[in-house]
Amino acid sequence: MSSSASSPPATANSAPAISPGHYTFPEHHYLNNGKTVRSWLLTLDHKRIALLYLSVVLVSFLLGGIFAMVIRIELLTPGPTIIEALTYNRMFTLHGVVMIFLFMIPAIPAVFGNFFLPIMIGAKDVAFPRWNLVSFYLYLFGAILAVWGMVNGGTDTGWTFYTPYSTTTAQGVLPVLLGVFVIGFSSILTGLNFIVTVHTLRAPGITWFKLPLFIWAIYATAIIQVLATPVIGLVAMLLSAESAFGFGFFDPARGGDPVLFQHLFWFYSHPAVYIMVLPAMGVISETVAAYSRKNVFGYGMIAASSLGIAFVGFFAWGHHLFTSGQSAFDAGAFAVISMLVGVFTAIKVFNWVGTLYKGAIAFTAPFAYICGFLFFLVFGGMTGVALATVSLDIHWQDTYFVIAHFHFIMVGAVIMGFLAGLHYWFPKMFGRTYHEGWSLVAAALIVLGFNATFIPQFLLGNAGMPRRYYEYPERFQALNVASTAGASLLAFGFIIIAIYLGFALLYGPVAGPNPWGSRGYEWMTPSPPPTENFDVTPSYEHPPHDYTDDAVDDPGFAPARTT
Amino acid sequence: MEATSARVMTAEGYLAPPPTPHHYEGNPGAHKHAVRFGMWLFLATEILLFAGLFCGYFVFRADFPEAFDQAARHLSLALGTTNTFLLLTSSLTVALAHHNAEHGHNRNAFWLLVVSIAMGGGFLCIKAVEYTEKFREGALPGRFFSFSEITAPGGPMFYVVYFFATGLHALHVIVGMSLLTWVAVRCWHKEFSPTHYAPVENAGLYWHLVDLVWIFLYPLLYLV
Amino acid sequence: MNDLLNNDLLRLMLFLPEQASTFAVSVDRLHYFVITTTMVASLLVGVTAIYFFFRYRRISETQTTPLVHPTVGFEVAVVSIPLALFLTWFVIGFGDYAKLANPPPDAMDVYVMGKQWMWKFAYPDGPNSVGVLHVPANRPVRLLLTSRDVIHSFFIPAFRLKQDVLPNRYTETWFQATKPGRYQVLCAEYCGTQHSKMWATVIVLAPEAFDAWLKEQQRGLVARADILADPDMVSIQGNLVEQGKRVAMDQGCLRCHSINKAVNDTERHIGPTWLDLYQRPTKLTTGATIIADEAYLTESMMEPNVKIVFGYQPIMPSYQGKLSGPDAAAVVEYIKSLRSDASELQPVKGPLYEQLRQ
Amino acid sequence: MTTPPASGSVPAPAHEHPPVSPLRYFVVWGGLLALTLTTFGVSKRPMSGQAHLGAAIFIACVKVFLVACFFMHLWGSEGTNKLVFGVSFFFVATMLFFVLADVATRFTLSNSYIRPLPQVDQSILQQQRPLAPEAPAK
Repeated sequence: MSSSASSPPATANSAPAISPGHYTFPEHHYLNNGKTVRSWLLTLDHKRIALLYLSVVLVSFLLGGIFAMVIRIELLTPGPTIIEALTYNRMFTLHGVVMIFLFMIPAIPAVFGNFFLPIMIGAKDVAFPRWNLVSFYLYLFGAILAVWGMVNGGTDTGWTFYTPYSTTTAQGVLPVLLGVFVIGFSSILTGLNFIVTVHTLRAPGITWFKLPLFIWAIYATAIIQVLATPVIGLVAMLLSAESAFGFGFFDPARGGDPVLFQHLFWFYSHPAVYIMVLPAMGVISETVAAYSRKNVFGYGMIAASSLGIAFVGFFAWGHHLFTSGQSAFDAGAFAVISMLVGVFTAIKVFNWVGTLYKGAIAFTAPFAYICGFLFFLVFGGMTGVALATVSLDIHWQDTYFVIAHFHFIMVGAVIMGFLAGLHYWFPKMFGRTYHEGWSLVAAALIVLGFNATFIPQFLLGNAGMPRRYYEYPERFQALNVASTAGASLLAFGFIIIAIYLGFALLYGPVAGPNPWGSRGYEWMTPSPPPTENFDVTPSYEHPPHDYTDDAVDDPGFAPARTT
Repeated sequence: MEATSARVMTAEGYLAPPPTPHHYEGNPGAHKHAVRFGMWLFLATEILLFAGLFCGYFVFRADFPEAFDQAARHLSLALGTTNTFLLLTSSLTVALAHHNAEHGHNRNAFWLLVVSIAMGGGFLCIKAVEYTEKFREGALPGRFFSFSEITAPGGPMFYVVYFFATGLHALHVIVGMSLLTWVAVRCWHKEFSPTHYAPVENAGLYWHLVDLVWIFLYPLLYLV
Repeated sequence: MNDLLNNDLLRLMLFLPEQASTFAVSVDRLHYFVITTTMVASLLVGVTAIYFFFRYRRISETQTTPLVHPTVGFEVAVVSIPLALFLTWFVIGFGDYAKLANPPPDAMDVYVMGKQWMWKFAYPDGPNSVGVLHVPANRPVRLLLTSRDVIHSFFIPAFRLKQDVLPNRYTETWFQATKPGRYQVLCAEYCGTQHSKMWATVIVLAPEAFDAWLKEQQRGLVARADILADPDMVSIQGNLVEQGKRVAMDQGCLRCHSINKAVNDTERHIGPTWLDLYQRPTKLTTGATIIADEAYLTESMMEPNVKIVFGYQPIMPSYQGKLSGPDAAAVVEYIKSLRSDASELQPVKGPLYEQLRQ
Repeated sequence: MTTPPASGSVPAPAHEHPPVSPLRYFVVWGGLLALTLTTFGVSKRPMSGQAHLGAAIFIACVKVFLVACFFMHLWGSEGTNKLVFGVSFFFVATMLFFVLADVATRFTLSNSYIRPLPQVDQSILQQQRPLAPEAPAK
């Protein structure tokens, strides 16, 4: 009865067969509850705000991807290829800022967090719906201001804005900093909203230990968003004051201390990388349990390690400053604490693999992304811990090894998590399902392309190619060409996803309330859900993802689709 | 908050409290807790915002001890201490206003809030006096520094920290005062009652936080 | 196990450059240990996942699965094994780093100055050079690094060495080269448009060859202004001209006397320019013309109002008592070295920002 | 690792403060003024710079505790508010600790930028390494 996993046609035991026309589209739901543009732009419904975020986030991802492709094409030859030095420096700044501030940080928390947090805890909306809309418009305004600032001002400092270069360079840095400041506010408001919602709006019956793991991850992310973002707000203000009025906070000629800038900058930016990866871990906890029809192995440990990463993540920022003139004592202290964060990630990975044990695993596209996620998180995570080992970091700092490490986490873990979440929740958000075969092809392309792009960059880092290099010595060319080839494969994979998901949005077969037969709390409402999320508030006897005998026929869940 | 006029005046001389928002009905206590908890989270962000400035203060104090001593002596102690007194007293009056609003005495709360706003204004005036005095002396940060009396290296660094910290704090005082005015107007319309006093409480919390920051700024800049 | 760690197979597989310093050898040894454990761990996770996937694949859509909770033993193992592994990495790594952070006392000092898009090197009592650093093999060399404008990073892949270079501040690192040869230096911290062209070369010579090279370099130094001398270079106390320059800056002579060609004749400084002043016939206010020799220069420093150059005001303060004998001599030496034809110095432009002490 | 916040399920509705007499606010206000005068007095007494700094910070912390607990009603409010207030101060303390530890334990010469660039303080170099004899006395 074995069937090869990768063959797309649906057979008995591979992907659950989603037969078209089995369900009818619900007549009133949040999508058609008000058709005017005004009802969309001034909506207070957390689900619509999530879709607004999704559209702007995807546009930012497209922009960031284009900048990445330009960089990769430029690095095909050691000398100048298509653009000259200044444009290249602007490209990697644009790629950095757009990808990090406009896509990675808001992507999973603001889109899936906004959409599913209230549904998963049985609430009608987030705690402060108006602040939720304010948060979106702050994000939109900040994004436009930042991109316009970089394109018009020609910022070429990289997304880290290290002083004294960023304050003494001729290129304009002021609008980008104001843009980042405004986006910081949007991030704070989202985080604040989520924490208060989880504390005060849980439906009766959902205690702290019956919260789905995605909520734990979003809660931990919200804590970081609220407590870390103000520091980047202050740094943006200080940098603006310094570049506009020559205040001399970070300018060594006037007595300032550039290493102080790096301390304050990384005090935000290191927790920020946990803002990016924790929600992806939340998505993976949900999808692993759903696609292997099994309760999550070690629920308490995964929830606690989410909070652990959020808490310890605040003390590990110094491993970005090992070679920047930081004292040896601080280097040692930060290295030890960075090891702790590595342990929390290891706990999560082992518990996810434990979830597969004795499960009923269906191989679908989201599951392919989970496999990719698991491998890349282990490999990316451990190279991260290797980077935190002080003596190795001396060689690797500011080389392509660091770039490969954080792309393994950001593309390998976070974007795979985002895609897994997008495919897993696509039926719930839009009421339709996508084409199974094409999604597997795209998943294969993305996993393959990703490996071909970033494994060579690890080797480039070892060979000693520094980052942000427009021209490089001859000996690095072969690896760079391999990496560019991989990048185009990756880009092609994303294009295929855009095509078949776009197609499924309008013409996809109608998905019932529970196409995957999952026991996550968000599958208790019809899809797409009504504006009030629940026609009748469900009772929550069973913990989330409980697939034991009595739990399977829980009335709250619609039966799984069968052929 | 629906327009106050839409709500009917109750017997006890204040307006009926607004209905609990739709996604909180059946649990007004949770909504009250949510609003207060949300405000405390926002206060946490303000605390961390000023943390970076205190970090800068201590780093530059470690690098330029003599310059900081000389510059601290040039600040006028009298103005600083009166400012501290003003903010502490305004914290008291805001706390009393919140107490009165909680018991529905809207007019008492209104006058107490007016006194607090006046003290905030006084604080800003004193700050303005100090700033003009420094502009005249040339004790300014960065490249505008031309203050002869500070000879130790790093003189301008003290004024970088001084102007940025007190400037950002003054901005927060202005925001705090406008919040208090907005709440005072609603007090005038007798809006608050024992079951609905959250706006006064939140404006009070914000004002107390601004006072907290000054409690740290005053000794570090003026005394030490 | 030891020969596996030291042979070249792993090094070539990982594209690591050759190990040309003592630090490089120990770093690579830890590197192989870390990379092998990472590979093993990710393989283990991958294989178990794939095995579980085939072993527990889904039979029917409504299949139920047992409720499985981890045993305490599993939880303890999952925390302790990674923690033990990472802490061993930390102990080995920080041990090597501690050795890197404390240079041996007998190390030879070299000053490294990073400047927008070039590296300059200076030996405390020897030549300075741009882009090429000569170091002896098998002897510790300590680098004292600083920067003229923005943050750069001094990175030698072959030595596995990197240290950021901060303006107006010194950072310190050291290495002991093992194999003579030429090794590339790259800038690793973004510093502007030519950041990717800011390269230099480290030439490691055998110890005797290096000593001979250094002796030859120092022989010709005092005789001529070293063509690559950079006046704002780090202090070279062996060079009298340099000391004169420093004294002149400190005493504020340069505020009134200019040392480079007046941009146009109309723009006159408060005092006469020092460029080409030595041995130049100068007309005095009394109408007499004298040759500006050492005697005149020293005398006009001590009693400035005795002989005033025609067309200038008698406002120069006397330096009697303020300037010691050797300092005055050093200033004269410095004035003598200011010949527009002789020195190919780049025009002395101050750092991009004003100095700290206004 | 932090355990989940203490508040547990949603608190009872219409959470009312215990009846607080205005007198308490005046007492706290008096305390604050007294502490301001003490910190003013302490700063006048001749002590080492560090002691002055320590005393000022300690007194400021006491004042912050008073304002937070009584004026901001942190004393009787839910556990989550106390947790938020405590955690934010803890993070401020860690940031200060690590940054100041870095500045304090840096490479000795690295804080030399308070001296202008050209003059490297030879005495520091000499401590660590005897210079070649012919270098002229500075």
